[in-house]
Amino acid sequence: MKTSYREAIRQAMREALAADARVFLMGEDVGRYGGTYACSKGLLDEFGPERIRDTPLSELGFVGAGIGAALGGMRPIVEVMTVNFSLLALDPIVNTAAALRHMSGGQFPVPLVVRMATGAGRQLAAQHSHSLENWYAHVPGIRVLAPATVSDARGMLAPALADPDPVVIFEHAQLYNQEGELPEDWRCDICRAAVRREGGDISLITYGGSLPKTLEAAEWLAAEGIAAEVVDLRVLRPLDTATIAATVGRTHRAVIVDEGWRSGSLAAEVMARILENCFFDLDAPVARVCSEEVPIPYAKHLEEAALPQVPKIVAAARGVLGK
Amino acid sequence: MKTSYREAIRQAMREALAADARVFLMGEDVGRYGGTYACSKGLLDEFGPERIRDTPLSELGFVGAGIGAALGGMRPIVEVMTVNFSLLALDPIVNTAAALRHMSGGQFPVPLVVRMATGAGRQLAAQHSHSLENWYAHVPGIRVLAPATVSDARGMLAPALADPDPVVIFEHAQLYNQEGELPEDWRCDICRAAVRREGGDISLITYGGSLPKTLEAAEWLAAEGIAAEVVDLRVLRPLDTATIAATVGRTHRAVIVDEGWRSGSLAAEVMARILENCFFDLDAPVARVCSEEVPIPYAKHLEEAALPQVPKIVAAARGVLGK
Amino acid sequence: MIAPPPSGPVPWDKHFAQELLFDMLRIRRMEEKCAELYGAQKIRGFLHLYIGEEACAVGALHALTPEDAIVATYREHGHALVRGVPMNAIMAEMFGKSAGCSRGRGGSMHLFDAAARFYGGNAIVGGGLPLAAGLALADRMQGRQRVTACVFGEGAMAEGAFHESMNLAALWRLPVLFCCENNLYAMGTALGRSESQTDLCAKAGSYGVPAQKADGMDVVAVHEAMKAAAHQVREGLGPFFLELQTYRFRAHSMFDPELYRDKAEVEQWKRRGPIHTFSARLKAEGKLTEGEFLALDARANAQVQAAVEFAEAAAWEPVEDLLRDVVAPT
Amino acid sequence: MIAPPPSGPVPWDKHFAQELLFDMLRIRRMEEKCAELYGAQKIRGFLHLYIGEEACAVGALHALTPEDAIVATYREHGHALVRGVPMNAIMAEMFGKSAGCSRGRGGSMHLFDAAARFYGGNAIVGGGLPLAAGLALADRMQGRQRVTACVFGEGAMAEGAFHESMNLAALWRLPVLFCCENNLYAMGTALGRSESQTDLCAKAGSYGVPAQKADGMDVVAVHEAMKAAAHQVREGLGPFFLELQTYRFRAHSMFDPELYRDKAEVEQWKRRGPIHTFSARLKAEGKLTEGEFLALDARANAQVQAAVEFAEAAAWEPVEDLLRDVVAPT
Ligand SMILES: Cc1ncc(C[n+]2csc(CCOP(=O)(O)OP(=O)(O)O)c2C)c(N)n1
Ligand SMILES: Cc1ncc(C[n+]2csc(CCOP(=O)(O)OP(=O)(O)O)c2C)c(N)n1
Ligand SMILES: [Mg+2]
Ligand SMILES: [Mg+2]
Repeated sequence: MKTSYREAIRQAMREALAADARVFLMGEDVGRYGGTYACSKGLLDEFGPERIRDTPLSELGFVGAGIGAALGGMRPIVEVMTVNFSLLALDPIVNTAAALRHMSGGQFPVPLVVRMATGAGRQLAAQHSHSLENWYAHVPGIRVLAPATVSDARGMLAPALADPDPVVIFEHAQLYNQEGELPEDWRCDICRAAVRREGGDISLITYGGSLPKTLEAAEWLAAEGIAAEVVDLRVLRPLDTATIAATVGRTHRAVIVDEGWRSGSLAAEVMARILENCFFDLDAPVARVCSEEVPIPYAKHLEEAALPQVPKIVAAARGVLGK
Repeated sequence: MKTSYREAIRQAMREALAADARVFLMGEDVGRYGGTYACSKGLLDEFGPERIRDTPLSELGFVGAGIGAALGGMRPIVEVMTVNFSLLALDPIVNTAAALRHMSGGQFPVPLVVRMATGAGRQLAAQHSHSLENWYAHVPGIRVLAPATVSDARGMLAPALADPDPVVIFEHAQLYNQEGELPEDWRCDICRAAVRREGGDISLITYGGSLPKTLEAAEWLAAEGIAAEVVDLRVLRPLDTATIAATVGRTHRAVIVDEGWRSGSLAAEVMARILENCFFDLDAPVARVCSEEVPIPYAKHLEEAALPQVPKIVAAARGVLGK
Repeated sequence: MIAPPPSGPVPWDKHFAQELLFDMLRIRRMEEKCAELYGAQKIRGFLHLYIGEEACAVGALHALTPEDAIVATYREHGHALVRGVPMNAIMAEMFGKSAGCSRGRGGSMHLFDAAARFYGGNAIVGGGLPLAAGLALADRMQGRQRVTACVFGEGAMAEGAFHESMNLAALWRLPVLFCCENNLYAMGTALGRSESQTDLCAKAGSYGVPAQKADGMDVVAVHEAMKAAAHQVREGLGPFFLELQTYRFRAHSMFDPELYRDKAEVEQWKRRGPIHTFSARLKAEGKLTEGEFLALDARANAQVQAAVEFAEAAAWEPVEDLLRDVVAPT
Repeated sequence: MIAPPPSGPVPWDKHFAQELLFDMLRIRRMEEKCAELYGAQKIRGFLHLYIGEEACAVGALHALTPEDAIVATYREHGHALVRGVPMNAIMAEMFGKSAGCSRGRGGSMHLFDAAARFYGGNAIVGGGLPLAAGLALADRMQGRQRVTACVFGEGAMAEGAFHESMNLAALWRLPVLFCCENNLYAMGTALGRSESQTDLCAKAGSYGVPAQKADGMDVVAVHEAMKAAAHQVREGLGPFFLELQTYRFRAHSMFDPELYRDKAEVEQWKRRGPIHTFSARLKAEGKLTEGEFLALDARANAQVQAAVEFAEAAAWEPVEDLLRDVVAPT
């Protein structure tokens, strides 16, 4: 069945709300407005204002309240409009949600799900276009997910809610309108990366909003006779090193594609793991295609130049292949 | 002259305050209390409460006010007690200070200096022991410094204040009591890493609170006949890739030592740069010694086990050397 | 419960009154054109129209001097314009051209102008508040008798940034004029669903900050209130909180389906529209003829037309300059 | 300006009164020992003593039921103890042993106890406030008539977290009892240098939250105020703000040189000390003899001694278990 990424997320939420009375959705404009990205449209009518809970503009407060509600036996889904605004809520996420189980000697796990949009590409400029996935992936005590397909958008929420620990889900803003085939079995293993395309010449490793671009780059490369394997990391923390090592073990060459700013990116972590685990497998330096180190500009041509794009991925792959 | 790291910081602030009427210090308990780490002790008496400005507990507010004051022609030094509390101020730092020059088309540079303590090792547990240097080093538009020596503690503030863009200075809490020789010329080039010890067998690359441990590890290795070169990154953004490449070019082997949590660490970025720039120079995989992926525990033996330590650095170096 | 349209005498001379009317018209016409250009995909990203709220920016900013500073939000076209940022530069910015007032880096949400002391253009709700406190602190420390006016929506008042900034400004008696444009909604969230205390002036009072409300649909009321407030702030009496009660006639942004409010409510507020009510009052007092109105409107439209042409013709920033202005050139 | 020592009749029977006195003594003796053990390097990290403020925790927490929840700060030894966390487990925690109430992971600042519904132990100033709102929300949504008591210092009130949490709790009428221990200083910062409005109850009022102050040196006043407040919260009337006016006799932490206040001020407040004033009142009413007092004190000391022995003898967590409890075991 063809579905949009947005619709898949909505279905996942509807299912979770219907299945478990402890689940509720909370965030800015998730109710009457229908969600900034319209993910929760219709849910207010279906589940009422207690369970589809509009909050004031208080990111720190309502994320912190989500933690408390989780401790109190609920299973909150907290929507932060975008990762940009989550900067206001990092204290409760890092200092409480991520640390509490350990700090309390195992007594207080925090079964919280935080969803947020991420990424650029819509000309929203420097304060609305961050990709801070690696910040979150740096923090022990949380799981970080990045659905890149309609299937994962549909399948990740249930296991995230079942996880007794905090889970942060990054939805790329460019994906919401994406349509795709929703398979019969959309269940998702939130421990494993996924190989989205097989190929023996080079590994293209990516996640989230960069997956479609990377798949397109693989098409271009195929036209040149280069068989690229495309790996969707999907779980950004804990990283699935085994899948990374396996693909590089097969292809001996890799390009990492990551919309985060280059320095200190998740791509760097993937490269470090490759260096640690696959050094003797490598036939060439690993390359990365990341965002340029600039607060994302508004103008379309500048924004495009700042972000990973298909031609850059193709060029990087060619470079790694010495072509 | 022998000086402590704390005293060096105080001298640097005193000099800056005396030299430029636009400079002032603002933060929690910098005045009457004398600074949590006593860095500003005595300054209130010398410069008065307007320029040594105690703030309420409002990290977001006073960091944001620092940005505004910088825009208004002042040269604020804003002290955030520790990086842990800076989570509350990341929005103004990332969304305003770092982005404003670009976002305004070059009209509004923000000449702000933010100082904060960082790091573990004092049994302060999970909410007071972070090393989030790589978060900051990920953000375009700011410079990130980490003085690891008395000389750099003395010398970094002046060029940081002269920088027309925001500078974040990380002072490792374990270093404040460190005594060292303050050279006649303590001026510091805040663009370059520093080679702290020369050696041809392996490069140990580190920064901040891990420098003393790394230097000690180099001593241990020397006793085993291994000549380690120790590089103090010192400038965490922009990273001095040339110095990293040069040392690895000489030694062909490297260990990165970084108190940040392993995944997504600054160490990963250094490894990525080595992989990009020195792949054909490398004789062995690069290793890293980072913090274990755990909210830092209180108990001394657990905390020690969580952090980089001399024996781990030595073991990693041996591993890279195949010994 | 919506008040009757603003009425009563206008205590200004014809010249000044028409100047303010003209500014309201300039904003209105510019934004109507922006909406059109958005449809034509000339303007992209988020576009937050100010239509209906023009009396706030016009009344308020005309009460300030060129030395004062303004900190605004993502709904700041009007403020930029009244503050003297050239319409050409604003339009070019929305087109993403390098002649834009932020060199095409900012777009609609990030208009800036150093010469006008116009500090943006903040798209983080509440983000401008601490900034304004800091600008005012700089003035105080440097002995300058200036006002920093900080404009924000009522939705921002739930943010911690509001609390911390009000307290800092009051504690240090900083010359900040907090100017809340209360348009009753924060996106789709009505005031009563975001604040336990909906009397916003009472909230300001809890910091010991003097507060006053004014009819934000009435440019006269806004201007008089702002003049008095600015005077007090400039005299060193500390911060002031001004609530301008207003309403946005359009959706929150171009993506908003407006599920959260009745069309009837919007229509009722439109009867209080700042441009036609003010024009009517001026006409009633003989300070404006229909001919003059049409001429002003034509001039506003001509400016808009010229700005669009300017923006269309302006050059794109070379892609090679992408990394320009991230940090100072070395 | 410091009020005279608490006095007047104690409206409780001898048994209950002595129980509360005993709890104050247990806190006092335990903390005196902690200070000693800190000198001996048995306890490390930050240690924030509650000495002088015992009436707050004791009076307040005795007004709650076992189903209620408590969220506290880094200055929480007293609250943990009164709430029923065994002294042995507290002491072992401060020693960093695995028998500690947080398995040695937390130390002095992070005492936790799920059985006691004691949610810590927060070392981020203001960090507990939104948590408390969330716990209360969970109770409300699950139809449980419980109170969540959130303890914090007056310094926390400047944080955005306070503002956002008060508003949320009031807006949603959550059963949170905000319990501010106003000891006049946040580290070295006196209230008047951190708040433009030093009447803390007035601040609470601006959220529409009913508020009351009580003498935090008087266990009777604290208990009666807290009982009334908890009743109201439990009945579903929404949040309540209680200000307990108190004073810490010791430094902020073991690193504090106390440059910011006069010894004389401290001495004056000591005259209002909660233990000796309450004892004196009980004696005056014949509800306590000197012998009984000494016996209670001896029992408290014996508990402390036993706790220290327990902690000394307890095992260290194996280093191999370092990564335990970061996430659920897989
Ligand atoms: C911190 C933050 N949270 C959320 C948003 C998304 N957002 C943009 S405007 C807006 C509503 C703000 O309402 P208000 O302050 O009343 O201003 P108005 O738009 O009505 O002028 C929201 C929620 C944001 N930009 N920043
Ligand atoms: C967010 C944050 N900022 C700063 C600190 C450092 N700090 C710890 S306690 C304290 C004072 C808090 O004062 P108050 O809230 O009055 O509580 P008290 O210590 O007086 O009980 C400060 C500044 C912190 N722990 N967290
Ligand atoms: Mg509004
Ligand atoms: Mg206090």
